[in-house]
Amino acid sequence: MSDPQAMRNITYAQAIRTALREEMKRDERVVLWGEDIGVYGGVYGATTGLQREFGTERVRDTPISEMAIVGMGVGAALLGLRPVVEIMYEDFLAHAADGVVNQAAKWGYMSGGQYRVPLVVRSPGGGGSGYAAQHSQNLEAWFAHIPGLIVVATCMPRDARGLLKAAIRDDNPVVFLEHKGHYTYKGDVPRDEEVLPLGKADIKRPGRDVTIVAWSKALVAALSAADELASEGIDAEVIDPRTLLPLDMDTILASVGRTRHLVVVSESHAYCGVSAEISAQVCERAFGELKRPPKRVGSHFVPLPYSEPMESYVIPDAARVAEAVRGLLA
Amino acid sequence: MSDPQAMRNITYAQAIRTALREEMKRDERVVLWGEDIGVYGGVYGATTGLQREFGTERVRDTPISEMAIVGMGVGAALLGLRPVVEIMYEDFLAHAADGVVNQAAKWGYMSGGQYRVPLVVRSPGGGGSGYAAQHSQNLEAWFAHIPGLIVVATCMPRDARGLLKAAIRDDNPVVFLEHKGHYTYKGDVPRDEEVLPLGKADIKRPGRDVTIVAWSKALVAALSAADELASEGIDAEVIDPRTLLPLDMDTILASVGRTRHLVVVSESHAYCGVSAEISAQVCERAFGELKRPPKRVGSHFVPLPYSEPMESYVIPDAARVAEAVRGLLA
Amino acid sequence: MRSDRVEQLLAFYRGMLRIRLFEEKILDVMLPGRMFRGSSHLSIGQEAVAVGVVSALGPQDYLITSHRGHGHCLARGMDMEGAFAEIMGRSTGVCAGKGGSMHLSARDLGILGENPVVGSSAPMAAGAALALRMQGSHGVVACFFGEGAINTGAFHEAVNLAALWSLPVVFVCENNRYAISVPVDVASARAKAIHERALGYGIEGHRIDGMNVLDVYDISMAAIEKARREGRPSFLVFDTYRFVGHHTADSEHYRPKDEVLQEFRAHDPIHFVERSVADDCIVDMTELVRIRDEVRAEVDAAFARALGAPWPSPEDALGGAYVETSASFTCTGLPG
Amino acid sequence: MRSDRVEQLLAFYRGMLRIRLFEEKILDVMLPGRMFRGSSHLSIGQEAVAVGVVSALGPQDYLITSHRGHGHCLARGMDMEGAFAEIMGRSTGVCAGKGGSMHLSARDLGILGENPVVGSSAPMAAGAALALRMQGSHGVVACFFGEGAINTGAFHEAVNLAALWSLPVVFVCENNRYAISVPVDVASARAKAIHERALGYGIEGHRIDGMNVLDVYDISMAAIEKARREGRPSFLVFDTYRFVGHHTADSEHYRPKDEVLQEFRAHDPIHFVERSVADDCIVDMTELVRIRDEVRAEVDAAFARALGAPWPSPEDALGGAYVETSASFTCTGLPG
Ligand SMILES: Cc1ncc(C[n+]2csc(CCOP(=O)(O)OP(=O)(O)O)c2C)c(N)n1
Ligand SMILES: Cc1ncc(C[n+]2csc(CCOP(=O)(O)OP(=O)(O)O)c2C)c(N)n1
Ligand SMILES: [Mg+2]
Ligand SMILES: [Mg+2]
Repeated sequence: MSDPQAMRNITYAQAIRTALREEMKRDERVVLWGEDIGVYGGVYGATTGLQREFGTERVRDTPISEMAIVGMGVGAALLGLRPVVEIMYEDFLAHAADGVVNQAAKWGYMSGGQYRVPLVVRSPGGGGSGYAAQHSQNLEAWFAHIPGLIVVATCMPRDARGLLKAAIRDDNPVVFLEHKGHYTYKGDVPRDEEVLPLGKADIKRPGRDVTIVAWSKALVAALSAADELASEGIDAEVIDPRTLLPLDMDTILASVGRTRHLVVVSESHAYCGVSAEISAQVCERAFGELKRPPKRVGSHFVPLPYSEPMESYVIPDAARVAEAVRGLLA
Repeated sequence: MSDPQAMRNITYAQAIRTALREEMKRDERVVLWGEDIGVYGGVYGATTGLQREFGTERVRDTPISEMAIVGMGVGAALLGLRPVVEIMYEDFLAHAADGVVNQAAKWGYMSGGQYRVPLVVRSPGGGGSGYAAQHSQNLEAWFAHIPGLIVVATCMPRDARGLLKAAIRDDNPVVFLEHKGHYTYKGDVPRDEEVLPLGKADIKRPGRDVTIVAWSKALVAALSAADELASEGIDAEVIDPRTLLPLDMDTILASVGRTRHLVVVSESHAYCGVSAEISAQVCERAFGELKRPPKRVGSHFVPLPYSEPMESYVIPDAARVAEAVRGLLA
Repeated sequence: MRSDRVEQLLAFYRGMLRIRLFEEKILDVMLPGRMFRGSSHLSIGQEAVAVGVVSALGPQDYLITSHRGHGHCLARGMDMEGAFAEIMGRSTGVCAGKGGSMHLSARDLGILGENPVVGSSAPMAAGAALALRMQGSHGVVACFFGEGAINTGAFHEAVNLAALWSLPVVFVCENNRYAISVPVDVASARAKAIHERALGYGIEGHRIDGMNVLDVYDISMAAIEKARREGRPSFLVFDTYRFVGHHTADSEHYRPKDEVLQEFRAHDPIHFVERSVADDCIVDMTELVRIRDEVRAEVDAAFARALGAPWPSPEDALGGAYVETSASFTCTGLPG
Repeated sequence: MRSDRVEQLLAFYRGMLRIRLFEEKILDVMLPGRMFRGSSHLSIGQEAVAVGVVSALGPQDYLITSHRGHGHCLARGMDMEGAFAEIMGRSTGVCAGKGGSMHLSARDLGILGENPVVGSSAPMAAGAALALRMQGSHGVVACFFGEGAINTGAFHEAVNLAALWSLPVVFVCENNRYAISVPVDVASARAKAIHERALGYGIEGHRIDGMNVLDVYDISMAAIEKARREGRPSFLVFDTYRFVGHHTADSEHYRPKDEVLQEFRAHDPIHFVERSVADDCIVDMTELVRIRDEVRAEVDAAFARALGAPWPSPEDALGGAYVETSASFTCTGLPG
């Protein structure tokens, strides 16, 4: 599996498509619906060709009806399908939140375990493309706050493919958050089937001096920052939790135990974000091990502005991450 | 103002009603709409009599249309009304989240400051009444994560009246979260007008040994716990942040600076909740002052079950708060 | 020999009485005795819709309902003891005490559950119907809701999709004239003809007397068969009335007591059967009395057993938020 | 002397050309020059609806529109330079660079703004209309959206409320046959008569040729006056077509190029005016040429000025999330 011969270098969009395709071939109960996912292949190309391959019954273009897209997904999941539905922008999960949070997350529990809801809700979030405030949010913290859900937020092709496959096979409802600025990002993905475990973090870069936890596109900023810092003699460990609910605190705590310094980086706002949870848990559970208080780096606390100079100022970049690390270690 | 002669002992519902009534008399742009708020007076009686007093134009029963209740509130606020809309259960903000988060929170910013959205969205959350998983959530963390909003969560009659008045006068959109288990709770409220500042915490009980931050109905548990602890010689300071966005960290940090111990208590889940933010910020900003890592107490991480033994087990009570404090100070 | 129709009417009568007496137990015994929590939404007065529609469903069919769903569940065969126990919060309840009055469900009976979030059952019904169709079943989904639900966005999105994709759903609207306190014409444009909202989607909309169980049954049969055979959804609006409060804590000051009394005298669906049986002298009245006695005994026995059932232990709350059997799910970091 | 109608037609012609040339600048110059970010949704082909409807609005009226709203804004008098500058992200933009192409707004012109969240403008329009009425204005709100929006729950909830509360709103649906790639009949039940969805709410629904600016204007006048005088909302569905992609990054492989060409040849709303003017010989064609030249000069000048405008500074991002003037708002704990 780790034989480099057996790798394909593909984009994040292709990785997602590969996962969908493989799972649809494997299990005919897997069906897709969402806006423009058919002929169009999804506005970011994540479903290109799937309608041609699997037909209009299994790959369905829907009306602009976010509530029904998710609500129908819940209903269909109760009766044996395994729907993977797409909400075109994460912001519009605000229209579909009832289905995700009140229905999918709770139906199994409320029924005393009679039902399960094997539903995956895919949705791209994130800024950096000039789509402004209503098409750029990162709302992972909303869903991570809700028991009954699994929340994945990942931006690397291999992780996306392996975790989406796991999400589809899982009997719990999964909110699978993608990043719209990453669909053309390339990475190596095994040719062979690979199903990655939900709830397991991945150490993207081992290091000794500081633990940087970062997910979704902020991971890329964290990795560049780590490179930059390396040239200054700072050896950063970069951890991608990948799943935000459940969260693999074991891996994070073990790392902090080694580096004794923590920086949490997210594109989402730090305030009341998943990064607050990580910072708090590390402090609460590894208080004595930290040499310095943790730092969080996130988008500034404003709606995302359109214009480039403002937008790139709001979203954290490698420089801001590196700066935070330097400040922490100084 | 602090003259006890000038106080009335009224319920939380009456306090809210008083604020609405006073502001409606003061400013004819203040209008109310929501489900069953007219003749019925709201399912928890918070608007009893207001339709009779102010008429059906200003106090409107709506259809079951949560999206439109909030969306119309935004539109009306843009053109000069100051709507106070009610969403009958906080859970159903999941249906209205687009209006709150994508529209109200962002319209002013996106328009470059041309518009403002003086809208108040009132909604009762919380469990403890046997309404089960879909009628009991505490979603303050969702809204506290969104720049552009002000988030109030308070359960004391005096605070509710003073802060609701401030919310109505404020030109920013305010999510005003009430607790359905508290409408009959009584407290002293000044006879005179009192507008309390948004963004200011209140020390409900001064103490030296530990800082307990708690809001909404969990505050009551925290206060009883403090009484219980007092008999054991533990002197707890109990702080009610009241506003969760913006959050008055100055008051919390000053308190922790004195007590050097922190317990954060909420009925909402601790995981990715506002309590994570408070714990994280205290650690990040007052690391050296803490003698022990903070503790958080929240509802167990499951949908809220119906049956009494299970429900009361899930929601934190005074005993669990006291236990956490004892554990911290042990 | 009695005709099938008479047998059917007697079966309907029994079905309606089972609901009526079940819910009267809630109102008359459990409410004063504080034997349940939160609030319970009774369908007293609306039993003909429950029995008429549900009787028209076949074994392969499903139903999903609202907060006011006891009747639909009982008509579909839900175990009465399990239902009582659930409402009492006992571990033997149909949802092990986790759901309560607003969340009854029974997978093995094709009861998807009660969904008290108004409107949200409609897309779920459509999705369930799609699942049935795609899996080769000829099942139909009946979706029950009140007239208040037709103003939710979720309802509209679901009806459009059901019509567009030819899904086997029957949307059953019980127009009991109030949504909590709000009369239908205060909430709905064109309140006198809400069934015509169907027209915009090109599906059939019908308005039917919901107090006449035979009419309810007949139109439901037709709609269910249409859904089953042609994949055409329908929108059935049954005129009905609830003789009790919105829930067990309702002061009911939004409607005159006279109105309730008058409706009860004139339109009680159970009296309707008794009257038509008596008028036509088709069965001996003692038979009705016998049925009533049997049902009462059934209800009393189920109630007594439920009342003796054990409570869940507090920690039972912690199980069931996640299905943990799935291979890939490692649960190490689940928050406490 | 020329009739008022001719003057009007020429004014419409100028109005449509202003939109067309403004957007062609985006397509032909700004797109290849990478002068804007994200994507820009052009209404090329739909100008007759913008000009026809907006011309029927009075000064006290308001409009709210969708992601495809440049035309409505320009027709209402938005400063062209400010619009260009906004799309370029300059500090002189109408929203100071914070909104971009999808969020143009102009309070002083009665432009509530573009709302690119499909469907969400409908309740806002209803609320704005209620505010106008309650404050004694006789203003009307025009709410523009595409045919894709009619399947959103928000639209349905808003139409019911506007009908129920007699709000002065005109719901203007531009049926350009596609929602991104999805044809109207793939998304909407009863796609051939979507205007009939109005019937369920007891309001008027009309289907009109949206390529004929005079027809658009006439029906809009009637609907706006009906809203103003009687508080009756209407639902106007204009048949139109977009001659360009959904946005500036659209591959358009979901529709045949032929279809676009044929629609363009047969139905371009700007050709329509030119043809009718020419056919009836009512004005000298050189006058049309002169108008075109004037508009081109206006667009070029506005564009050039916008292009020379300053960028916002990065920190400008931090202002404006909150109104900080309100007395009671103390901002000490705002998160960083
Ligand atoms: C989305 C949503 N909004 C509000 C409520 C609160 N609520 C519960 S029942 C009800 C009235 C429902 O009326 P109707 O649909 O006519 O059903 P009925 O109660 O008359 O059976 C309301 C508003 C809810 N449960 N869900
Ligand atoms: C609620 C919501 N869902 C999805 C989208 C993504 N989206 C943007 S435009 C569009 C199509 C809109 O089609 P239509 O309403 O016909 O307007 P048109 O683009 O044709 O003018 C979609 C799906 C959105 N902006 N908002
Ligand atoms: Mg009703
Ligand atoms: Mg369109």
